[in-house]
Amino acid sequence: MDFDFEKIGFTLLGLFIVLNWGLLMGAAMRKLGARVGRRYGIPWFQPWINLFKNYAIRSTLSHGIMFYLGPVFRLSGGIGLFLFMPMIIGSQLWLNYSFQGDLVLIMYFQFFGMLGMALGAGESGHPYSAIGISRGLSQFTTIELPLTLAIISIAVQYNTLSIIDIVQAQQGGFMNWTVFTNPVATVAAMLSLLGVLSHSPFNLVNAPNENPIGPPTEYHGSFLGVLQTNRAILHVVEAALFMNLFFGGATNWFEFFMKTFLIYFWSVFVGVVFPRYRIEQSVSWFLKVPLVLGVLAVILYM
Amino acid sequence: MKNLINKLSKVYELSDVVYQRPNFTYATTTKENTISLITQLRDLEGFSHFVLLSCVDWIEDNLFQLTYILNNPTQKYDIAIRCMIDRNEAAMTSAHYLWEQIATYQRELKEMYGIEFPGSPRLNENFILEGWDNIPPMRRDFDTKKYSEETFFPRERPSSNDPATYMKSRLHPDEWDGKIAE
Amino acid sequence: MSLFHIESDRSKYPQPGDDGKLVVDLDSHKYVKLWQGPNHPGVTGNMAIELTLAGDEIVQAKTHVGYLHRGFEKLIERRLFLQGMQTSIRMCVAEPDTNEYVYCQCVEELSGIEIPEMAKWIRTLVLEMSRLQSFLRVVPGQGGTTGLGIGVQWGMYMRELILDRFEELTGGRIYHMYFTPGGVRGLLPQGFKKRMEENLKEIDDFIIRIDDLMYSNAVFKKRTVDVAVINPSWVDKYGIVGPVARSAGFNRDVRKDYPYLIYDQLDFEPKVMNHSDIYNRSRIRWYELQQSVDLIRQIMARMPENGDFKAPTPNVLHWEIPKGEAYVRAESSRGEYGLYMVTDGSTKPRRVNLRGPSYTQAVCLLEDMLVGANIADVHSIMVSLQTCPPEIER
Amino acid sequence: MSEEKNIIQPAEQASKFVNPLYAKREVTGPDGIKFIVDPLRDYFSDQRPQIYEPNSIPVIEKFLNWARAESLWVLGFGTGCGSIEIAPLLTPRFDAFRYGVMPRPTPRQSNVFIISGYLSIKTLKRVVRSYEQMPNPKYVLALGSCTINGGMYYDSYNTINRLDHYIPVDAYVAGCMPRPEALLAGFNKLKELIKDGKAENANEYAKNFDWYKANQKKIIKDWNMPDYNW
Repeated sequence: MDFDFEKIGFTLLGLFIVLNWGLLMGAAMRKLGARVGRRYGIPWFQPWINLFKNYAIRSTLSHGIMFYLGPVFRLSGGIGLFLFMPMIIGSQLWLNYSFQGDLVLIMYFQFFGMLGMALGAGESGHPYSAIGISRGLSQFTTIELPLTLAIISIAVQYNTLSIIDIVQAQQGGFMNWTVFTNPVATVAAMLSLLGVLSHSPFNLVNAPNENPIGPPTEYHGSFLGVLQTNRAILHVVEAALFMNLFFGGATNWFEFFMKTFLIYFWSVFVGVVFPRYRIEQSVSWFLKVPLVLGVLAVILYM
Repeated sequence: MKNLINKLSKVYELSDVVYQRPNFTYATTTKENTISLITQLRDLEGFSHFVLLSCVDWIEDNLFQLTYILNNPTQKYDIAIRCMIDRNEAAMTSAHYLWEQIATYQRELKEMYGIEFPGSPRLNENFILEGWDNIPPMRRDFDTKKYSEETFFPRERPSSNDPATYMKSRLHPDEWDGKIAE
Repeated sequence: MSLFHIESDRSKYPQPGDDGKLVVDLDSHKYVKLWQGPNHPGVTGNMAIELTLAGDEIVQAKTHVGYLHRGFEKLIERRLFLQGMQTSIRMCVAEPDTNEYVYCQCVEELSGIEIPEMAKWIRTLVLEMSRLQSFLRVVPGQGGTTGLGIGVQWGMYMRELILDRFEELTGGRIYHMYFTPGGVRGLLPQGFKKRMEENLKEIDDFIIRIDDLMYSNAVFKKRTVDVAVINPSWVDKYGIVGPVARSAGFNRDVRKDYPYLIYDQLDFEPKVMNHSDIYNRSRIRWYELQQSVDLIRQIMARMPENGDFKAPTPNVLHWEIPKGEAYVRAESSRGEYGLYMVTDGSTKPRRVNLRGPSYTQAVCLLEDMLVGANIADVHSIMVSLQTCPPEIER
Repeated sequence: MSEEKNIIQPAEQASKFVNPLYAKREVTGPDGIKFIVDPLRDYFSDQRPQIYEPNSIPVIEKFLNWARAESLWVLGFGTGCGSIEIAPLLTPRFDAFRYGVMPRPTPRQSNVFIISGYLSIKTLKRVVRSYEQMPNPKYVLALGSCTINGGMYYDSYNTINRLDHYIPVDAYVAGCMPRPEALLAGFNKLKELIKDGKAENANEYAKNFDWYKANQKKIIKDWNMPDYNW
């Protein structure tokens, strides 16, 4: 296998763009939420300052080796998702390391960070971490079900497991997008996106009134900085996954920014006006509506 | 409501009856009669709402006054039963089985006045204070200012805050003894 | 849909022993001891609840208070009757005017002062405004406990409007000290009623919006309907008062039952509901929010324009009140709020004891209600009882 | 007055009322050695905090201080009645989010501790514990006159008078109750201090740890911490 240094450079550049876009999008969403509540909101550059501040915290305290590795696993989950996700279709440079069958790998990486976080948060020894992560894992398992079914439906529809092929099959006008050719699967997946991005009503994992901040209760300083970095990357990449699968992908960066913003906006739009479900309510909700839609989507394309 | 008081005073030794308002009466009874009196008021006379259990420290007479205020929500009438207990060996029959909140009141009185209520649940658990090793703070002989000055590093104050002597120094300088007392 | 209905397996939960009490063996590793508070966003004020959990369910709860104890009742024994004002109002920060009223009324009743008509109207106005600002905090706050932060933001904005009017009237935002033994400190400023009416219009709009946002919201209903139900038989057993008792079907309102100030001249009817779950307890406060707005309008329309606002009092530095005792109650937003004052003929009170609704509701009632509840609902239950720790420990 | 005749000396009587749970008792350890346990002694918070020197390169330290100043995460611990003004601070009228102020529920992630008003002894114990858990550049904003000299609770037996004897304070906001505007001004003052590199009170606390600990131990007698079952 020949080593393509140019590609590594572009992948790192893509990672940099995605990280900053994720931070900016996070600030924009918080501003939007604030405007609904009649507030002015944070400055748009606040996430960068928070990140610098967290890396600048002087004292650190460890609870064991897994406590260190938890954020690292979480970050590698996010970067792993990024590495195998084509960003811009039509240019060889921004396809990252996407290959035939990468859809399966991406489904795996979605869970990978969560599991690493579970190990780290479990070792931190704080009861609220343990409660938060057990809620998070049980909710994420049920989120994965409709999402996987929707993806299976798409895979059957396009007869491929490669994201690039799926995106290329949707080119040539917006009526070719999966959202119009396979609306049932899209609805099931968009509902589970609410849970993936964990805004209310499915943000019980870090519900401030119950388990103050959930899994990262004991994480501070640079650990928290790593988690924040990952959060910014992960949110963009998740939005990019949905963009690629359901909304025709992106052929240039402007289209990429617009589509990821709108997809992310969907979960904020729902989250602003809803309180959060209890864990068993959210689990049973995901097992009802999205799961039925997911099964329907698979049956329709069998 | 005078009928009720007259009826009760035949059975229980009621004294010092004060008709404070048309719908509010105070009466004193003996320590032994108190619990049976409030039980009767609750069960037979419709005083179903327990308002307050309070304690007053009459240090001059070496007595604690316990006040049970009961309320009759249907007839809109209140009655306050006072009873005097000895201050040195302060103890009173527990009434925690009558209303749930009495146990809380008794916990507080035990901590703040040192009154024993034998049989009351969780009586010796800390309620408000933590690690208190002095006499109970609400007793009149506990000097809170002295305790605070000895314990809490008071910041130096520029001058007196006592309005009485200050006004006297301004308005009646001839009567004023030249000192601003605290 | 029984397939999707998740029923928890309760067979491993602790069963009551022979004496009806739960036997919890912490060493069996089936239970988790969890402290909620004092440093926790999910408790009201500064208090702590010690929870014992089996899964997500609470099997034992203990309230711990005392974090806000200032020895207020001891301090007031060292203060003159006028100095006692500034001490007494700081007892409960959420609604200080009710404290002012009960303290002044106790002093007036014991010393036999009759306050003028104008002072009664103004006092009623201030008390209703204080109830209104308290409801503006707690009604959206119920949504906030389940994660609906937007309502809280709107509500706090509306509360600021009322605090502006307080500032105009009294000079203070939170602590007003506008009442004084014998009356009030002044008349309404010029144009006060007009500006108040403008604010009330905005609050009218807010009341409709919060109805849409919270009480029609499917998720909010799912979180609150039939959760933490209060049995009507508990009301007398635990001494429950105020909106919580009214939601359980007991028409008990101090303003109607024992009319004080000029409440007997005003036209209002307490709202009563028959099923006390979190939803109805919050809903009844929403009705009382409307009622407060209505009452403020009534008071402003009917109050006299001018008049004597303070009865003459003795020299406050040598004010000796003869021996006596008084218990005065008023209806705060949480329910019956009473002050018991004993005087001994000196210039200082002998004993002052406050009876706040939280004293019973946040200690013995909460401890019993939390058993069997989900940990996610602890904050909702506390807000629905409107627990306020400073009035428990004073 | 007749009271004075009956006053009993507190020292004679106090032992009668001390809670039996606080009495010293002899305990046999798992290895058979007997030792005396004093429930009022501090067995927990004896570990010394470390001193962390600022970055030696001034330009970098200045940049980091700017980042610290513009991102103040406040520990959401309402210790007294001042906490009623924290909610307006974070809502439309005052909106402290504009200045990078954000509430954080856990001490590990917060940098600013707002002591909102009077501190009772029981709360002070939790405050000290939370303060020691916060990571190193940490700042304390003391709210209200109660933290300066006890305020109107100057003679109370259960509230402290001067906060700076127990934990170091960066800025005071006077008033009872301080308005949210005053609190915002306090935040601005704190930002100035941080940007000038003068807010190194976490290191001061580590340097004078013995003095602070002695003061704390003088009033906090029961150091027992709530236990969890794992």
